[in-house]
Amino acid sequence: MSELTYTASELMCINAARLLRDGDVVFVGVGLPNLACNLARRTHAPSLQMIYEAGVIGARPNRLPLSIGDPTLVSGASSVCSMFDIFSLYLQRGNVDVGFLGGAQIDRFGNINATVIGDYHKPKVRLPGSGGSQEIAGWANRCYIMTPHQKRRFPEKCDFITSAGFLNGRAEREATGARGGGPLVIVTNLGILEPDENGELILTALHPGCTYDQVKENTGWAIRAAETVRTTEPVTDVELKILREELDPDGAYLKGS
Amino acid sequence: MSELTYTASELMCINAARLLRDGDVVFVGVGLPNLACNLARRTHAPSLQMIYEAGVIGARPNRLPLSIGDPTLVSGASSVCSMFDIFSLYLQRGNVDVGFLGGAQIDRFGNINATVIGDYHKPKVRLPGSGGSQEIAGWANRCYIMTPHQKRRFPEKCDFITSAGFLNGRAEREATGARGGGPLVIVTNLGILEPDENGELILTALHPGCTYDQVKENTGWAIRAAETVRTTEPVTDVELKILREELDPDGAYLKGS
Amino acid sequence: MSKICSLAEAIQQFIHDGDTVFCAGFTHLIPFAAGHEIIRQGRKNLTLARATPDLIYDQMVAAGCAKKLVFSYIGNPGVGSLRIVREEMEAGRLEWEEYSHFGMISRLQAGAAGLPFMPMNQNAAPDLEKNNPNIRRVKDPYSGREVLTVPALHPDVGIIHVQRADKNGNAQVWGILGEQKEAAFASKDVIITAEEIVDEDVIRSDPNRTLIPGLIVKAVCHVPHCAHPSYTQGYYDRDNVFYLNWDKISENRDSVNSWLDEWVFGVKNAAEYWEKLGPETHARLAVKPRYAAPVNYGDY
Amino acid sequence: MSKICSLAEAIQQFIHDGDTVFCAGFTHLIPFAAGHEIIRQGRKNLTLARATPDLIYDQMVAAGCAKKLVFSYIGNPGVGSLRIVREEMEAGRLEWEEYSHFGMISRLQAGAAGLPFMPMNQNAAPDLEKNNPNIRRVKDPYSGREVLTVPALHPDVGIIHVQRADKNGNAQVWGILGEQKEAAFASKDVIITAEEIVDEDVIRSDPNRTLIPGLIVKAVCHVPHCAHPSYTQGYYDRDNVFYLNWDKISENRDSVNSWLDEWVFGVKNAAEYWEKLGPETHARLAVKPRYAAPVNYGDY
Repeated sequence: MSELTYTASELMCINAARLLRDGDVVFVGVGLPNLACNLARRTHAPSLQMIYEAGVIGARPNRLPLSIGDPTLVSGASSVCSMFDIFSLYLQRGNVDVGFLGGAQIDRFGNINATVIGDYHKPKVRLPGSGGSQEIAGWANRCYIMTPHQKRRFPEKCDFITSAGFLNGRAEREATGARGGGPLVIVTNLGILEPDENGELILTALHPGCTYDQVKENTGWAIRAAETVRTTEPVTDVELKILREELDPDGAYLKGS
Repeated sequence: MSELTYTASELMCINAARLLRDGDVVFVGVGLPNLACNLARRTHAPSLQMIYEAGVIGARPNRLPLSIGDPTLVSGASSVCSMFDIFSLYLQRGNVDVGFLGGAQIDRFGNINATVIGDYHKPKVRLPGSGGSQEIAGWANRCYIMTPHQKRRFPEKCDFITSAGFLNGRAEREATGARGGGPLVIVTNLGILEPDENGELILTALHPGCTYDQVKENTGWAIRAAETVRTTEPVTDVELKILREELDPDGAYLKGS
Repeated sequence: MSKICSLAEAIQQFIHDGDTVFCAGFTHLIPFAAGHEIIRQGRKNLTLARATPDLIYDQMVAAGCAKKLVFSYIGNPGVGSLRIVREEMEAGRLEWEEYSHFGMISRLQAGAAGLPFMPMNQNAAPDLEKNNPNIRRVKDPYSGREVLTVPALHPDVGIIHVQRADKNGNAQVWGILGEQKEAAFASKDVIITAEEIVDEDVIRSDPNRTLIPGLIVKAVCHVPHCAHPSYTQGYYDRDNVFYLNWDKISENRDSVNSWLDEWVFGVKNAAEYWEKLGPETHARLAVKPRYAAPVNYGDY
Repeated sequence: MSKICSLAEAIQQFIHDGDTVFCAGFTHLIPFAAGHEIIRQGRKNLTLARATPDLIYDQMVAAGCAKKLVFSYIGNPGVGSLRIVREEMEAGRLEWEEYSHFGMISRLQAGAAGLPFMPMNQNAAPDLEKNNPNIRRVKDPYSGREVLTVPALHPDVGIIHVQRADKNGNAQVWGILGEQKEAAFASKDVIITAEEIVDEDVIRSDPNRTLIPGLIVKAVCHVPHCAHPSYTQGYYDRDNVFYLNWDKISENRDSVNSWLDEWVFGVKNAAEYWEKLGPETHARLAVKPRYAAPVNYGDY
């Protein structure tokens, strides 16, 4: 088993899939989150319910969707509603258990920047912006993040907080009254970060063969480790096989890095 | 022509129909307003667009609907939407030209009571309440009222204002910011009342054979008459024929009084 | 996982004395059979919420199930007064909370959307606002002018009748939509009653037709003719004759009680009730088919 | 009264320099042909509003039609960056106003409902609110806690592509609904582009499928394949290859200008554009039918 080779994307995707619970209602994006959800459905979480920000509930895609509004998500879905309804009746109402988030920067308190590098009004690099993520981060019961572990992606403070983690600490988030629980787990190619009681991200698990030193080198602040740092379960050939043969046979999302 | 006999309901219905303009979007209730609209469509206003508070647009009923939610309004309609949408996207948005109103009391300033006779919390007679009329009165561009001319129906002041006319005068209504124009014409079995520049209802027309004295006797305040009081055009046999033979052949709404 | 159970089981499990119940449907799809089952099971002190209480709440009030009414129009639609409700209100035996139709629906919309309130433009009518402390105002932060607000309504249980549903509770509705969707999303627990339980594939062939998703549904009950004397578009007609008759039945309590004895307590369930209506009524309410034009989703 | 006219006539009549335009459709039904016609007619200083500007606004910005963008996500969906828009923003040559998806859609909902604003629950994210003075707060009059607000959006023109419409503008849509309905009701003028113009009877056979009523529509244009490289559910597939290609085309302005010359200025209308794509592309985007289960409205 330990001799299996896999890409960083495969590793993150498999570890994210394991976080999902059977019966969870997941607000899904395309790409890795979509693959992680479908992997979970085919393994331990057959009753996972996937909803898409385009307003699709219970999709049964016959092909890998390129965009979040692919027609294959609609044909055979159990319901389609407007964007206003998906954000209000589902997400704002509290009907979403899990949201997936991503961005160019994730900081010490799990805040996410997907908007701008540099000054907002005179952008050095203009990023795509919130899309649905500001409300997913605010209102989903639990949020998961998958991201490669690189120093520039983990600064101490984001240039711009597009989507809330714990702001400057858990109490500050709670004071806003936002209903969601915030980021629960960040899966990287080195291991797993989780917020401590104050909302600061700390290392709680390493993937097999990865080290705390690697994590420290690739994080923009002096990241602490939990008292006990677990080692994640090794990737299995069953998981890899489902990903590679069933879910992304062309390697659209899993190839490379 | 002057020898035609007709009921009070027929007289009011025909005079109300004449008020409608071709192309008007009308928020329709069942009963007389429904008949007035259909009469207008079959005579001078073929492009009249009827919408129902149940969420039906462009109904083509094959039979006379008993209730405002009759299935005959749906089969063959051009659109059906939710109640939330009909009240917000149509009425509140300003897409409704004409609303019909009615109630147990209509006062000097065209305010309507459909809620209670006596004290609100200890009702002497409990009436049905607003339904859709509070917002129709507030937001339709023009409102029309059909009601038999009786003293108890035209008190100086309503016991309860369910739906706004001009409150205590036109300026008071305008100060609320409600978008609609308020009651434009009240059709009774004696004649036609219209608001003056201050929003007070005055007599502007009498039906053939009716007198100002009759109006005064049957109105709960000292009702004034316009400088020139018109006589309404006599009911025609064409109008009566459409009403009696096509629209209400069983006389469900037009018989009696 | 199938959520199918009998209507009696669903009422037993999800409706408790003192609950706020919303039996949805504007004229169309009113779940009378559920109301009758609540009466049979003897629930008390319910708060009954509906825009138009209609005969279903008149009957439940007559049977002593209700403590309070939340409503916007108390009439027998197309007929006249709702005699029992009116009598109980006039006698001071029934509490009430009153809105306009739009106020009522806006309360559901706020509840469904997880918002604390919904704004509504001013309609110039002063007296309901004066008499209902739940109707308030906020200042529009753009113009500085005031708008009205109503608070979110969250019924304990919403009962929604539909044309067809699958075993997971994915429910499709056509014809008048009323406040079915908003009531379902606003409620803590949702009971679906359906004319037909269909295979998931039927639902999935037309996902835009799904008004209520299974993920918010607790129980799915197969109850043909659930809505009589209201109606189900495409399945049977509204029983206008009964609406007219109730106006007479409800003139005195003896005839109401006899009616309840015969038509609610005297039958076991909706199937027996429908059977008892007899072939003449069945024939009178039958409707010939008229199909929607085909729609192609494409096999992507 | 028929509202049918050519797309060129509709753009000519209803879209003016300086207007705020909303080309609706979330991934699905994006009216590319209308965007191309606006480019051909040389409109200037437009404010372009859409949740996801997508390639349609990237192309319109590249062609010099836009002064300002109102948006919530500037990406090439499923591919990556929206290069032209991003470059213009970074260079300070394009004004912008930014929301989250829900903020953007709530602005349309407020506009559609005739409300001055919509409330949204707090989402804890501080920086967009800090940088956009249109995002404000009001106090919930029930709990005393603050909620966010966004102001109504009222585009001068909303362009809505649909599967089928009648000559009066009654329009039916299935598949992803995005913000089509809200955009239509929010806009002052509505232009409908349709894959098919059908007889009124087709629309009237399925009134619940009508998303946009004719009474708010100014012009109805028959524009098959209007949405390419976006798609129309049941009619043709999304041209993912083009979305990937645009990422390369938009790497420099010369290739963008060549593309505009060939595919926008070089063709007369949507029909010529589609013809020019050629039989291989037509075949690649073709889709086999998959029909919705029948629905019976009843012949009442």
